[in-house]
Amino acid sequence: MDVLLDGLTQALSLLFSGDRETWAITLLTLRVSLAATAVAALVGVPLGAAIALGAFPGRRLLLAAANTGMGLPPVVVGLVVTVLLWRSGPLGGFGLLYTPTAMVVAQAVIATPVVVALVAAALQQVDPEFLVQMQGLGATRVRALLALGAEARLPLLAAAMAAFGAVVSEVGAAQMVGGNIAGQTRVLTTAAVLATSRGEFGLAIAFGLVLLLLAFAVNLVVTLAGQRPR
Amino acid sequence: MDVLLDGLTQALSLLFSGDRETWAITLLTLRVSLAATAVAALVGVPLGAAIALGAFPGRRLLLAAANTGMGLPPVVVGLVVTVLLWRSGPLGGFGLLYTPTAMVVAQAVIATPVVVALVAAALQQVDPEFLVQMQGLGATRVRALLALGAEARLPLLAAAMAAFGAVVSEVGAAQMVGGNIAGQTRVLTTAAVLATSRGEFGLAIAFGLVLLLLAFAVNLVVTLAGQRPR
Amino acid sequence: GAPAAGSSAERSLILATTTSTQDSGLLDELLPAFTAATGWAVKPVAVGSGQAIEMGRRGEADVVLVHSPAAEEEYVAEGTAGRRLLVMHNDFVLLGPEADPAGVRGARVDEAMRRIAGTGAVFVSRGDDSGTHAREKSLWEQAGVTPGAPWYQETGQGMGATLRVAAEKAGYTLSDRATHLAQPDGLALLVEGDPGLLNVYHVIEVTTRAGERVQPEAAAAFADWITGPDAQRLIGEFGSARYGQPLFVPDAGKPDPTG
Amino acid sequence: MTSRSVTSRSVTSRSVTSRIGCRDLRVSAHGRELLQVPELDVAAGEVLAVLGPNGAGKSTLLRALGHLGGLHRGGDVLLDGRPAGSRDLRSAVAAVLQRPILRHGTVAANAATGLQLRGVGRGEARRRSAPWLDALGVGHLATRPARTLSGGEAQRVAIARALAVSPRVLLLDEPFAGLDATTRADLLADLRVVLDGLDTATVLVTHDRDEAVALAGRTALLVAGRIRQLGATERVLDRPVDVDCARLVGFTNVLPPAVTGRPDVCVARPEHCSAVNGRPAGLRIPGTVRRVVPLGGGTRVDVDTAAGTLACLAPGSDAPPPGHAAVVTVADQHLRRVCEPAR
Amino acid sequence: MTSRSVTSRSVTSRSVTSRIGCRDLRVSAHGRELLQVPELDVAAGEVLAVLGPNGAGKSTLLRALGHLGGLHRGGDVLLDGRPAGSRDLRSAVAAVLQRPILRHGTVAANAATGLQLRGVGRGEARRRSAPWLDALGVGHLATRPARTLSGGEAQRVAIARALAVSPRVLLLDEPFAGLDATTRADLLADLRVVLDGLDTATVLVTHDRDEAVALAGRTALLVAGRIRQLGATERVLDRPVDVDCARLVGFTNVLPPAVTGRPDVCVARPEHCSAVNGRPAGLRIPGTVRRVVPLGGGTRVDVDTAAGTLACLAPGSDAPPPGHAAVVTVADQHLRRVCEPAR
Ligand SMILES: Nc1ncnc2c1ncn2[C@@H]1O[C@H](COP(=O)(O)OP(=O)(O)OP(=O)(O)O)[C@@H](O)[C@H]1O
Ligand SMILES: Nc1ncnc2c1ncn2[C@@H]1O[C@H](COP(=O)(O)OP(=O)(O)OP(=O)(O)O)[C@@H](O)[C@H]1O
Ligand SMILES: [Mg+2]
Ligand SMILES: [Mg+2]
Repeated sequence: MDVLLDGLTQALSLLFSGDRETWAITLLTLRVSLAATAVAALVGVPLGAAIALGAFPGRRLLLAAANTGMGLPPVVVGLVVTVLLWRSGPLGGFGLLYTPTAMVVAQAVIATPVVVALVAAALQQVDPEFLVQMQGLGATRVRALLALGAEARLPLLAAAMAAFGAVVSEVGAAQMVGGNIAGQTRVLTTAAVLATSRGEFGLAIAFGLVLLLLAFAVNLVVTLAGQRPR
Repeated sequence: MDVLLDGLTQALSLLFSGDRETWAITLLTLRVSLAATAVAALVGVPLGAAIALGAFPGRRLLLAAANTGMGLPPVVVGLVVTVLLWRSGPLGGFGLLYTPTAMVVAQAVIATPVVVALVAAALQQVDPEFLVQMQGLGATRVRALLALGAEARLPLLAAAMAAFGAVVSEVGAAQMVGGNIAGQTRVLTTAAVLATSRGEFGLAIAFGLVLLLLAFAVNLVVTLAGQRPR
Repeated sequence: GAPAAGSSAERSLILATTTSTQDSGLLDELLPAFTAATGWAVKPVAVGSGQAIEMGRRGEADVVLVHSPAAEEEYVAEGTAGRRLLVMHNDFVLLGPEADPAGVRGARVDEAMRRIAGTGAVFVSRGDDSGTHAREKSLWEQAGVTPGAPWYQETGQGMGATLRVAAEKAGYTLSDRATHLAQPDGLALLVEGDPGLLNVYHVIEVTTRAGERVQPEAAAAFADWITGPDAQRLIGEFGSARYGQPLFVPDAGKPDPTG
Repeated sequence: MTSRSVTSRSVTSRSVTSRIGCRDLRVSAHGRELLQVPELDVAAGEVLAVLGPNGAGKSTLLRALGHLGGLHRGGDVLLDGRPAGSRDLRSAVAAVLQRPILRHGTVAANAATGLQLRGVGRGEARRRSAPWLDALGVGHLATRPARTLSGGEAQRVAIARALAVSPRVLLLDEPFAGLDATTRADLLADLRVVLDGLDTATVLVTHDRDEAVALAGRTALLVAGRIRQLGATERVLDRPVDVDCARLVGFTNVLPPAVTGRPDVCVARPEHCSAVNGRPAGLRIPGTVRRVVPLGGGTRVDVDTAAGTLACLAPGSDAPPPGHAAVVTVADQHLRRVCEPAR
Repeated sequence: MTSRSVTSRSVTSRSVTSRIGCRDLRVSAHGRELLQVPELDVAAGEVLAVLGPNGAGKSTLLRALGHLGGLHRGGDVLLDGRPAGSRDLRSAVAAVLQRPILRHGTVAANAATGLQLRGVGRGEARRRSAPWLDALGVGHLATRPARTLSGGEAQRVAIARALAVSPRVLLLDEPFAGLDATTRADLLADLRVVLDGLDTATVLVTHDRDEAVALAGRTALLVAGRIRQLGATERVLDRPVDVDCARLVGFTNVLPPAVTGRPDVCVARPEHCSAVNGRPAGLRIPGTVRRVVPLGGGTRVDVDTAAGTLACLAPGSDAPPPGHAAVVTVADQHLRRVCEPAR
């Protein structure tokens, strides 16, 4: 139990003593996770919307795939991305392995099915007449979709937060494609793992708490943004 | 690339040669993940439903907490559970550390916020008049809630699958509280990590594929159950 | 002299090494000095010995720093590797519960192994093909014991995690001294100093025979530097401040104890 | 104790006749009182129509009577004269909400919902609900997914679903809105017969006075959350007690004493007012024509007078042009005297 | 080429007058044809009423005309006489759907939606839409969350929202369903004035013949996806061309030649049929009284005859008892001759 208390103390001191390394790691975590979430959203939102609103063959298969994809083991995603980015791999020429970019790629792969499945679920729940009514008030396709998005704002935000939560907290892929290189690809989860394997449990828990704080802050910003008066 | 092919071949041979160890690991994975999901559902569904349908103070705070909780880093959950289950810890007397039970506990902690947040989102999207109409047809509270659940079947299943996907694919907590002990607490993700650290990349990918197959099978069963004619 | 800062950003090599060098903190000490001295930035990838050697074999790393002599020799024998140079050593220790139910305290290591097997006391193995695991397997072999369930348990994890499992299960385990010193694990040091417990680290150059994107000049730079006087001095000093004793003994240029 | 015994006495005295009712029913939302009904009773076999302007609280009243939804409710709902809990009401009541809320699934499954929720097995429930689908002319849609129905078809399914449970209390919220005229006429007749047979107490919310006349022996006028008038339908529709009630039942021209020179406020229907030919007897109110609206079967002339703008509705199309002087005339027999609206 | 030039010729010849219309419009769902309209035109300033039984395809027609929703559509929608794409229609059309679909947010935000979707800024959109809320009597609800409105209040907001964009084409799907009678009467008059001023082409789907008479110069009768009759409203309502149309406009008693001895099928309204006193002239059809339904303002007597069950509606309450012989009489002036229903 004292380990937990210790962790709390260390978390506070890490944050408020302005430990530069901790801040750098936190910032990198935020950057990588937000970028991965953004990429996942860019790919996943249209796909999820198409699944929810479209009527093309293979719709249900895609949805089942997305649902399964939520169980994509990060370790395996990390490994596959690593193999692809290997010097001997097809994308080796870019020299991306062990860079934040590679982490973004791997985490985006992890987050995309989450986004697809949850966006589809969110949009399917809005009254199907909603889009029709928006069209009937002069909405072009894009504006109607935007209005639909605004209407399903809360579950869409939940989807975004689920995706962000999935990537910010995962460690398997981050470790494998990032390599946990200090100052370059070390993020809060890999730092926590390292601290654990060094036996510095208090520090590991401190990193975990910082991570939770970060997640909460992002959630807060997103939630407040979603509840702006309209 | 040949590693990926190699993985595919090994996955097939693992499965069809009836490798006993692989089957044991797969079964344990399924048991632990299903149990964790079930526990999470037991706790999370009522909580999510209360958040969606209730009108008590602190509702929004709970929802924000659940959303944040989706970003609970498994590593940290694993560490905290470990600390609690240590012999010197408050729950050390049960001797649960490095047992499947401990893994179920840790993974249930990880999955519960996912269930809460997604169940709340799913139920909030059903027409609020739905419950009223069910009551107006003679539904008691329980029957009305069951009808609501049937109505929101698809997003609820998506929530269940997201939770299952989260636990079946995570490795941080499984490794830490389970200890990845061969024959006792080794599951597919930790086996994949071990194979990777041994440099047996093909085997690691093979375990990953088996895991995906497992997730897909569970999804299929759940999806089919959700679409039974009524 | 050191190259311009601009180009140093471009020049980076991948070092595949074992978790013990990272977990002990040695890399944090060495790498900045190496970069300052040669202009090469380093991406250290700390993984299991098996994975590290596999990365060298596939040309995914430029240089490998590991402690698994048998596997290393096999790798070098394949002919794709370059020089294999002795860097340093520390030693393995046999740890166990303070109560020592198998009564191994102070015994020779092969006798200790036999007693553990004989009493059926729990022994926790890393089981991950790491250098430590490889050494443990050869110790069982020397002791003439074939370990098995239920007393023999494999964690498939790194040293730190394995130490914790052993502590929780009140079992015996084999560990490198550095990790044992670094982690307050509550296990007692029971057997040490046996010649069979030497833990030797080699640096191995990867060549373009393993993959066309390998940077042999980087491999040479690292191998030369780490066996050079500056690095050897850093290695010799590392750990004294914190643990009151050095964690590694610099060995460059000495005769290789593993043959 | 005293107030208690009074209540129970009054309850007993009604228990012979009242199937569903309430005492001191209040509903509020966000601190605003939406409804306050001191007393209401509907007997078995009786149909009570509830008329009221939009937002008056009609739907709220129905919900409160059935303990439906999460309203902040005060007071008692009485079933068979005794204060009833939600559980009692669930088994007695069937409701058709203002908007048909159907489940995912087929029409047949939807029609069977009410019975299934009451514990009837699936097959049995479908068997028993099928005739009701036929009665409402949607039997041929039984296998269709309910979500693809047209508005009127969905409304019919919702009605069939409620009737299928043969409820002791039927709460209908504008059930005929959206039905085509022919169906509606037939249904009015059929429902009358069905309800007489079922011995059901029915509360019917409607905006259509003809429906009230056709189905309901008594009518309540609900304005701003309160029942302003309650009595035999024909009397309520012809003798409004205050200005709000008058407006509600079609006496939209309000003539204050200052204008008429009579002691009370008078009201009149537009179809009984004329701006064209001064009738021999009755009231004459001078004014200026504000606008003339040709309305197919007739012409509506709005005249600005000392009593405000008065509407006159007459068959034919002759009307003085806007801006011209005109005299609004009403025969005495068409005038009704009312109180000022209660505030 | 030939058929093309014919089409374009017929298009040009209409382009002067037609604001919205269609050629060869077809809609199908799941392989079933829901609608087939070879030709329809509504001029600027004109109101066309569409009457039809539930499920006839009225809402489908409105959607098809506005290119709304994901229907399988064939044929052309014409705007100003030229085939129009969805983009053209979006800027011209405003629609009030059968069910009010409001967004999350306040009433004011909802009313401004149409303008905002057309690119008007938020403040400006609210300013311009506010008067319409007042016009529909829901101005006082502007700051209320739209989801807490009563059914009629929501309907009014939906109407205000559509009118606020001053559309060139207005598609109204039973807009007055759910409004209280007084509001409805006032709105009919107001809308007439507004539409005249806006120079809008309006298609009004309704079940209420009075609404059609009040607002629409022409009326179309839609049965089973096809326009069976289209013409001046008064004529369409009084001179149905076939049995389905007759039923739709209230001539629900169908008398085949075999019964009447006349060459054509005749139809009559129940209110013109009597089972009580044989009128001097006209048709006399003998039968047996099936049931007597007292309907407030009158009595409905259903009589089983050789022509099936005929309904007679008369004021008062005297009627022969069920089971007795009766003669249904209709005056000649109330009989209409029609064709057999087209199949
Ligand atoms: N949750 C709520 N919060 C605030 N006001 C509410 C809420 N629910 C309903 N109201 C208001 O209560 C009043 C009564 O609503 P109700 O639905 O009972 O009206 P109604 O008489 O059925 O009207 P309509 O004829 O339009 O259906 C309305 O003004 C409505 O806006
Ligand atoms: N997706 C669909 N699949 C199959 N049938 C459909 C679908 N959508 C509508 N229909 C059917 O098409 C017919 C026409 O529907 P529509 O909504 O246009 O009727 P309507 O004339 O507006 O009826 P109402 O008066 O009840 O509103 C109905 O029978 C309806 O059930
Ligand atoms: Mg209502
Ligand atoms: Mg319709």
